[in-house]
Amino acid sequence: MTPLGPYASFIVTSYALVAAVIAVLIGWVMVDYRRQKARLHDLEASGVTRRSGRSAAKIS
Amino acid sequence: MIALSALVRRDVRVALRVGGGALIGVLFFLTVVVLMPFAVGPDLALLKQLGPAILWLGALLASLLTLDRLFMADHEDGSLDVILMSRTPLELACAAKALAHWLAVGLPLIIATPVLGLLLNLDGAATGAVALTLFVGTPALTFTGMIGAALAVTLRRGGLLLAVLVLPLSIPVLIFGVAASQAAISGPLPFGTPFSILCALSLASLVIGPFAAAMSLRQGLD
Amino acid sequence: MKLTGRGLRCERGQREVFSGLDFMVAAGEAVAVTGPNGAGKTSLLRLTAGLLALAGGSIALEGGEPDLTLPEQAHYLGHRDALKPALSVSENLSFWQDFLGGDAAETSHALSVVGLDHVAHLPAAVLSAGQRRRLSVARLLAVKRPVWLLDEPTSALDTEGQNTFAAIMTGHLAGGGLILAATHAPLDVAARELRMGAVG
Amino acid sequence: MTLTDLANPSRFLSLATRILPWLAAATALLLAIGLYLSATAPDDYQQGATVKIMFIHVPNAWLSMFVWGVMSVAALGTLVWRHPLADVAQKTAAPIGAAFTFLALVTGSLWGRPMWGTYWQWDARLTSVLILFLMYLGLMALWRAVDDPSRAARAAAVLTLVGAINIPIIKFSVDWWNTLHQPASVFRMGGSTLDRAFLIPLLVMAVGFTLLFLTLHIAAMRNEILRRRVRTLQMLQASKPRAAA
Repeated sequence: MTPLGPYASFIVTSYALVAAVIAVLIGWVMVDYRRQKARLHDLEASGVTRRSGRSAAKIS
Repeated sequence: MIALSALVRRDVRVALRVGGGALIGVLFFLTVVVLMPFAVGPDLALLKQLGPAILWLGALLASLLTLDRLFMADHEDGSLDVILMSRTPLELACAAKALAHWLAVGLPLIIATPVLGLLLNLDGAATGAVALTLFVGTPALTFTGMIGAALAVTLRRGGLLLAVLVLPLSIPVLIFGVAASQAAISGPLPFGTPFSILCALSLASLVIGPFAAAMSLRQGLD
Repeated sequence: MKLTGRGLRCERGQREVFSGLDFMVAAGEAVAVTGPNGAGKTSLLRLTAGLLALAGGSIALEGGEPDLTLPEQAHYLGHRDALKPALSVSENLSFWQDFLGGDAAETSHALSVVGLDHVAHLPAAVLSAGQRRRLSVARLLAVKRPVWLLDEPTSALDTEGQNTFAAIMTGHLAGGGLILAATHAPLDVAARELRMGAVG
Repeated sequence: MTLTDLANPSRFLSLATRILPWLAAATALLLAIGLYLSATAPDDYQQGATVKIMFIHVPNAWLSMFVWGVMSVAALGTLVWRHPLADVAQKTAAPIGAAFTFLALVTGSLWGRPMWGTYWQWDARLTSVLILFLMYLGLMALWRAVDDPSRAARAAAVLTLVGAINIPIIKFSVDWWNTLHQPASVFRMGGSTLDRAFLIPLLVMAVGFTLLFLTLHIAAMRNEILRRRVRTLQMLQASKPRAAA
């Protein structure tokens, strides 16, 4: 690792920002997945199915 | 009190959920500000000088042009009838609706101001001054614009007619808002004078706006 | 409690819709306003609800709360459902109930009476026209008002919905409420008829 | 596996679930190598260590255009074949593309700060990216404004394609506007002048970020398909009077 020189803070900030935004994206995708799964599960538990004899949980 | 807070909460919720009504205001603000340098050139010194004026114009257009559906939407789905018949005075209901609109549209504009200040090469103090004057001035814009929004229901027309009616009414706010921000940045006037006039304008519109809007809505019954 | 209108005159856009109209509704009574299109049924209801300005005559409610106006003691159920599609079914109802000053405990009861309790958490956007109508009927149950002004209340309702609504109206009348309803179809409760003709 | 198999949403779901872990692992590996290479890369003789910002700025700027390309292809899928999966691909790419464009803007301004003395210059490249960012936001607003997904998809597809045609025109106009005024540009990266010592880490990072986008996109598409399924079921539940009560 070479020393970062007088502008180290800019370099670190930009890498940190990119990491943060990507972390938010990953978090959003994962949380969203869990939420949709939970909703599907709830709906199926209350007896609604998309097509007869085929549950959405089986598909994914 | 419960009635008014329920109305504020409903309107904010609808604004944030449907079509990003609130976020489109910010996006419009951003677009107007970004357009300016293409017209005047990318000279940072010039942009710095024009900055407060550009930000104020952008915020003014963004908060007034998003207003035209304020009462129209409630009129179209019949909610306005129920609001008119309720035990809550119509003036207060109008004020609550305007407050909700300011929370959903005006406040995000103020939050976006620092980012846009960066684009226009404003330093921290100048951005702060513009944000502060917007914080005090945008309620005045919303509450005067509300009169136009109520007239839109009476006239059954919205859009540009509303802008033509309301924009002249907002000129005093624009004058003292920009004057106060300029005073904070470069002088020579003291910041306090135009700023206190701006505060006075805001307070006056908080009173006049709801009464005028309620009067207009009652006249527009049908 | 008695709702009376005397010598009512209504004008819409400089055209006289009706004049010299008298009506009376007593507590526990339903009056069905009938007549051809354009006779002014909706106008009469909106005049009573204070949503139109009277061109002549007077409407009064005797025996109600003395410091409240007639519109403040009335429910108006118009063609438009006063619902926000972006809000859920229960959010829509509890907003009106907070805004109009109803009892918070009534919300879920009102929803189950109109048969919408299983969709309470869904956005109102997914409701059918009949279900939207049921939801606005729930508003009448969630907030107590003695006077009900109903404009074509059963349009868009299926048979089962109409039966439910008839039961709701019967309950309201039994509790001493009064109903003024504009309708083409016969109301499913005992009602006096107020016939409005184009000839006046 | 043929294209028609892929186009079936249920098939897509099972395929996505199978390949997502592998794709995520490949992304992580490439990004780790890329980060190591850019950390050990030498300083530029002019810009010093700030050249390291290039290794994340350029991939993000590349993605900001690549994602619009992906959306344009999906838009064709929507308009020509009217396929729902193309709608889903279009819709989910927009926020991810907007995020990468935002990162390109922010890293660009952080890179320029030491040279310019301000965080923002109306530099030709950065300004074009800013306009692209506005277009992404507009597209997202359009998706939110229309309730019916398939109608929104057609409107968004038209806007995406118009945007794709317009981007070069905008780029040309902004360049022309900018040469009238000539602020100093730090973004000099003509392919041949770039040293091999920079090129290899840059390429690795660019491929890593592209894989990252693909991973996120496929995962987001899976979520969107599930979301639509939930909506359909909700409608079904609403239309069944009291059956479930």
